Amino acid sequence: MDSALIPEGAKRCSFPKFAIGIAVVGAVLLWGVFAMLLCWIKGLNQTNMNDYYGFALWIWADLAIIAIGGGAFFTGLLKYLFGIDELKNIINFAVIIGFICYSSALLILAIDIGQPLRGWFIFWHANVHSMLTEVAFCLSCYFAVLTIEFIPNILENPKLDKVPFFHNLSHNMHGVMAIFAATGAFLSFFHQGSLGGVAGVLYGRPFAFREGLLIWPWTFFLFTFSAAAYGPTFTILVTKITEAVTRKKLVKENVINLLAKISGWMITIYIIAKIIDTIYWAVSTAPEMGFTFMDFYSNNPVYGVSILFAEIVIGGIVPGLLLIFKQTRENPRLRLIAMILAVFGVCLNRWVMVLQVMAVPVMTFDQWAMYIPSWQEVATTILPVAYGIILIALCYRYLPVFPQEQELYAGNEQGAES
Amino acid sequence: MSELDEKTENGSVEATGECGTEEKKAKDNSGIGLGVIFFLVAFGVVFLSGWLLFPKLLYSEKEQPFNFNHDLHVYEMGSCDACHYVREDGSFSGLPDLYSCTQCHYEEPMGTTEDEKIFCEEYVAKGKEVPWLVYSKQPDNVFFSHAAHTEGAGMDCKTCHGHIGESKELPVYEENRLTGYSRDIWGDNIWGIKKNSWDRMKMDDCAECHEKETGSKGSCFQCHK
Amino acid sequence: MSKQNTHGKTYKFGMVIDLDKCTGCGSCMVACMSENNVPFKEDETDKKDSIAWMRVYKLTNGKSFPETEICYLPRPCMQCGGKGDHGHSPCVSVCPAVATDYGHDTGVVSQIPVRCFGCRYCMAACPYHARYFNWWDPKWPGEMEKYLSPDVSPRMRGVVEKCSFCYHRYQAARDKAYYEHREEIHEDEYQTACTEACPAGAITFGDLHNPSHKVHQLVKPDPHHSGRPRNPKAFRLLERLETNPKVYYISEKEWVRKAGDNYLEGEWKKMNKKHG
Amino acid sequence: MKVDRRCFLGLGLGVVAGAVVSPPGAKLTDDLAIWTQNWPWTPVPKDGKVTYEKTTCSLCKGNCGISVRKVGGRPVHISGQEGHPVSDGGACLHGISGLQYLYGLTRINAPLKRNGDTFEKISWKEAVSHVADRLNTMRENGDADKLACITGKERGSIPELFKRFMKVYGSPHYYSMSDMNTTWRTVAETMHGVNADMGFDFENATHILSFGSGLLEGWGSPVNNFRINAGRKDKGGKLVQVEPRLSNTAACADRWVPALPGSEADLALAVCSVIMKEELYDASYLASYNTGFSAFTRLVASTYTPEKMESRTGVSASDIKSLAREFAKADKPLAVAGKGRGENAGDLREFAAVHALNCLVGNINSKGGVWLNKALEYLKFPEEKMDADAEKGLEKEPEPSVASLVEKIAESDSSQIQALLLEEANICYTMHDVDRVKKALEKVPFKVSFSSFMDETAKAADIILPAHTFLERYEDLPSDPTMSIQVVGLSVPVQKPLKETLNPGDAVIRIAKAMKGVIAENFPWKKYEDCLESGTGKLWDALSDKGYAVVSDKAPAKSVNADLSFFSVNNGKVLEIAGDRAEYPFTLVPYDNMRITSSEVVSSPFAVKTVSDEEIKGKDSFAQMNPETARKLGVSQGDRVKINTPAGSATVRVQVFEGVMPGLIGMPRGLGHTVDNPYVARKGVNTNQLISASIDPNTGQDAAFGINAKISRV
Repeated sequence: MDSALIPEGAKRCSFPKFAIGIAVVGAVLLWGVFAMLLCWIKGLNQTNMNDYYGFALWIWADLAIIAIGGGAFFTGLLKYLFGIDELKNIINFAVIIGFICYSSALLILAIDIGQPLRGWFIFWHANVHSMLTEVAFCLSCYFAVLTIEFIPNILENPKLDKVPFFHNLSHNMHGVMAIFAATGAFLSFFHQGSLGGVAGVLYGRPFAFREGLLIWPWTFFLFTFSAAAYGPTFTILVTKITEAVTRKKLVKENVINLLAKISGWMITIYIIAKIIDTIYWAVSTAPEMGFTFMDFYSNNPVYGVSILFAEIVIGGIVPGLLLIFKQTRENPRLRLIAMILAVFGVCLNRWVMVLQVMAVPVMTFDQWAMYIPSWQEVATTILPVAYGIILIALCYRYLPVFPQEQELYAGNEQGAES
Repeated sequence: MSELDEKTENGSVEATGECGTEEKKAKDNSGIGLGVIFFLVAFGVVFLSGWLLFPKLLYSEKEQPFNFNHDLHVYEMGSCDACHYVREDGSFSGLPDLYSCTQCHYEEPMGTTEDEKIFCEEYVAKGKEVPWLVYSKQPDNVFFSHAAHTEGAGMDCKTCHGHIGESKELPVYEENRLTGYSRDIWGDNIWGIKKNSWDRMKMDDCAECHEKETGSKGSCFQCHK
Repeated sequence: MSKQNTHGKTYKFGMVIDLDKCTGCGSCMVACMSENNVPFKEDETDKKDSIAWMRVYKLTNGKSFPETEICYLPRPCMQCGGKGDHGHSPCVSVCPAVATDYGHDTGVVSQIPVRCFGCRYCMAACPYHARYFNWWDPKWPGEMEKYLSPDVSPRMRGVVEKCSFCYHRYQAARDKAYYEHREEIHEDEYQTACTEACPAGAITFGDLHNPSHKVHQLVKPDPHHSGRPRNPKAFRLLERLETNPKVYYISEKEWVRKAGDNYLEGEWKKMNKKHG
Repeated sequence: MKVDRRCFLGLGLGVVAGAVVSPPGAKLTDDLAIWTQNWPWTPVPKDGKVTYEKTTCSLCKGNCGISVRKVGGRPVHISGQEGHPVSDGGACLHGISGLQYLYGLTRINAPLKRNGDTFEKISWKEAVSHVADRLNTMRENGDADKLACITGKERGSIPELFKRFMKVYGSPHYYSMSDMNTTWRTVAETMHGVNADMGFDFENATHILSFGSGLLEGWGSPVNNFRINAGRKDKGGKLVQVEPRLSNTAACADRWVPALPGSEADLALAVCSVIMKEELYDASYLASYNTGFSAFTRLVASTYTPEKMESRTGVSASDIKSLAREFAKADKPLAVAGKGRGENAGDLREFAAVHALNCLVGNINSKGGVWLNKALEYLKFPEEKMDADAEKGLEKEPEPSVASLVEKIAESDSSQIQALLLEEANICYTMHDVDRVKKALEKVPFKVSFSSFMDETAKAADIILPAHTFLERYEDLPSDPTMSIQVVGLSVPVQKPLKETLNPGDAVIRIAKAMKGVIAENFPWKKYEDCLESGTGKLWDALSDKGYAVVSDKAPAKSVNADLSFFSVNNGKVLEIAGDRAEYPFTLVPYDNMRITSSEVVSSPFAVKTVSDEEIKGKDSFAQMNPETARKLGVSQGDRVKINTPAGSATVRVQVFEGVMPGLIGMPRGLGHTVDNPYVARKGVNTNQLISASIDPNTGQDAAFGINAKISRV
């Protein structure tokens, strides 16, 4: 019944089937929306945050999705600026994922602040010294860029494409996309970095504080680099999931492997930098403030050295190496594992840089503070996931997201999902 | 599928582009003109309504309980600070309360004006404070020290309050429907353009003067609580 | 942080708390709540969401019976001068909307609730937990709204608040000085509510720049080291983070002074030798 | 002409362009900013002229001078009053939160009459005549002596008026709540043969030996003691605290000596024995003024040697000796008893033993010592006119204490007491074994409460005649007897009554005037103020002008005899606390915390807010125990345990605290109120429901300091 909207030649499941799928996810979405409204109407007392945990699950979610959304800018950078043309076959999807991640990040921020109606003061009364201001500006600008990058893809919807105006518009935009990609890359560099800066500049919090270059603490560069390194792994992971769900090959292996290879090297380089940073912090920065390395990893039920091990080794070194070596990289199963570990690794890093910072006692007579999110926090954090799934489903169904789909599909006839 | 490929192959795209413009050219002659007209009309309507209609919508006119003749009172009492004075502890008395007024006005009017009659009957007799609408009322978080300006800097009331002291009639009180504050804070000019120092009472106006006189805007706590 | 009102007299207000005199009676906390319109809830036993601009911590020396010792440590906002004492306090530098700033004329760190939109970054930045968030809309049951003071603007839900060194009392003192055409305010004209309330007289407040003020005489701040105390019995909380607080503590008990900051194994002894 | 896309494009662009160059954008953004900053539900306190009014705080017996800041006539803040002889600028957290009492949630708005389980509002006229009629009938039936009256305070014109009323009515049953001063007065009688208040000149003492006195927990006149303690630190005076638990006083002391609870008397006597043996006593003083010295010497030498007392007190012989030497050799030594805040009567033997130390070092009536101040007698009322009924009723014997009165009521089947007047005495909360007290009260058919707040006792009353709060009323307030100087403070209204309340003084005058016979004649005053002014006589000028009057600030004449025969006569019968050790292996000792009131006054929301989360958590209160005790019981921090005592049982959480003696359980007093105020009540356990009265055989007073208890996990 919606066949007119489906790209020509693309096989899609029946509309009812699609609708049911959407409805199921939609239910979850609504649950999230309900929680969101609670937080807006009744206030943040709906959460389990407190004066020790001013930053909690939401800020982590923000940092995490922006990190894994980094695939968009990095892939764009590679394609348009370094002219790695194979990536055109995945760039659309990377952009969509980026769009989802960034729109979600903004939404979560809007829920997280105590006076949402004053949120725009961050622009109106901006304090240029604050990392958060930098984040807000770059975030919203980059979101605009992503939207622009997304539009042409939308316009390629057969129905819209019929309209010559849109047809031309999208085509012309394709032409100038390189400029946007460049801008996007530039903005991303700063907001990814400033997100790192958010924790790094807290010189009252020895666990988070890092020295650095000029006004930028090392975490600034680490965050940017990690986003570039880990972002694509998430893009690939989602692609793989989509392929699994639709039971179709959507992107050629060579493209995936290429991106995976680049990621692999990036991750490895990043993790080396991260290790150096950690060692320097542990032997110089923290002791100067009177803290031993173990002070941050003992006397509490959750945060032990295992966390650090998990982040650096399991979430960094392992996926890095798996993706560097051809044979492991090109083994689908191992590659998948690498992707999952990588995403886990970067998310854990963000968690530590937000939650553990809050947990560590600084005054000698203070205690470790532990925190468990309330269901409202969890629901509002799942909300973007549901929203993302729905948007991907819609895009996949109605937009020519994967240029190689037809070609790959030509061979094997199969029933397509959602 | 063919279509999909076309997209990315420049040649064919050019082609489509061409023919697209071809078709359009036909309509253009009429289209352009009409477009321009629509543009002008829309622009005109929005622009004018912004200037003329908007203020009417934004502000509601409120009546003062009764008219107050500043000119007369200044003449009788000698100066502003006869009624609006800085107390010995440095705080500002603000509007005189009923008690201060009754130092002169008893239940029997002194003069013959209708307004004084209202005052004596409705307020003095009933011992009710007059619910004046204050033109210079600022939000609660604003701390303003009259002592600092009149005593410390020796400024004249006029600098901020203008010529209210010479008025025989109270100006109409225009209340901002959104904020609930008087129009005098933003100033009569809807763009907020001011000719005199007393035309506006926004933070920027304070800052401007402080910048000029003290070399800095000052810290938040200087004017906020 | 920008250059600010430095015309006329500038001060550096600070507080000295004698922990040996403090009995932990809590008068300072209540005086502060009453002075600054701090609200209260039915259940205030979760100290992680209980607003107390002035909070009294209980320290123990960790020894077992009967060698146990306890000490109470009142903790207002430290009004940090930040690294190098230039006003880049941990919280001020991070606030994205300039809802908190450093008063270079007084050394007091402001907090303007109506400018704050509740991102809580400042709270994450403060190692002293001196900043509190209004998780609930404050409500004053019965007729209690009638005792609210006009000197301090009541806060709304969703904003951060903290100790202001009773800045409104400074304003009042200044107004009086203006009225009497004085340039300077006297030591006793500006005292915080907690200082005034302490029945043990454990809290002293004044201008750290002014050698004639008690606070200066008590701690002898070292101008070359951002006001580090030269009195060996005096210390500041977390001195080593270079937050440069304006609140000093005094105690004869070594274990108490040691509890003021973090030290690596054996570091304390070394440092103390230095202090002589 | 065809309207096509371009037209819409034009339209759109036109709108945008028009909007950009017209004011609303900028203006609305600014207004929006203001709008989002001023929510209508955020209160905006009214500004006005600032004024300060002096008065005296009567929330506790300390009676500090306070200053109330008002804005436009509206009280907004309370602080200490500079130069006041009692508190000199200081104030405690309860006084400072006074406005939360003025606007208290449980305030009673008007006179109330019980109607089944609820109260109905009545007019003052009705209320007064109702009470008067009832009392008239009783009196006509010859039951004058079946009226009892309990006042919270003991001194001042308001209690005096009640006392006077009872006398002319013809009932011996006038009582005020006893506290450590009741016991101190008995000590003064027994050991010095004088009727005096015992004041302690801590200010000038150089060595204070305190047997569990919570000098920093609210003992005596709290703020006065805080100030003195701070001064002591400056002057280098010593404080030695004997207490089984590391209280705030012990923490601030120079030496903390944990002694077994209840062994204070023995420890004091052991210290005496050392002083005797080593002849460290003030020979010159004892030579001229003493009785029973030699007998006392023999007794302590034989029975109370440090070695013998080691196990009894838990203090080593060497420590006892050093205690004695430090004390006796000090320039101005001073020993003091009265556990915690001293809100309960003490064990006479303990007090006497401790005071024996003062006698031995001869600091009686000397600088830095104990002052036997002549009981304040500044109030002068006209001689009572008595009639036959009154004389007859007064022939009956009163009970020695409220505790024994309650005991008597509880025991008797046919009610001995038919009507009870309760003036600001919340006995259904403050007395030991409250459940028993409540039951006893049920037996009294007619109860009148004069409380300002709907407290536990008012709830049980039949008529409530609500009183002004301390900020709304006149009252003369004599300083606490434990102070060396004697001051009378004046409480003046800083706020005109918010509710339909009366000064209790006025209430009793009105009732009296509505009574038959001589009673009315005995209350000639039109209103309480007149009575106060005439009654205080020559003090009035000072009171009305300064707000206080210093009655005496000099030590009385030194020449007073010290009689030590008390111990040798009957060896001071020993006080036992309830509970057989075999069944109840632990000792529960409630402790006082300055931040929580435990008198008839319920803590304010502010005060409760300051209480540590190791004392109240949610609705639970905590029981402090040593880690060793916890290990024995197999419990750890935060666990819930059940405490059983002969009096009752309660569930609390465990607070593991190194500073408490093994085997001892500490619980904070003042919690577990059941009044209708969610901010302060139904939090934790009222220790009085776990403690049963232990009547001191020497005085008939309830001197229970604790009780034996058993603990089981939940």
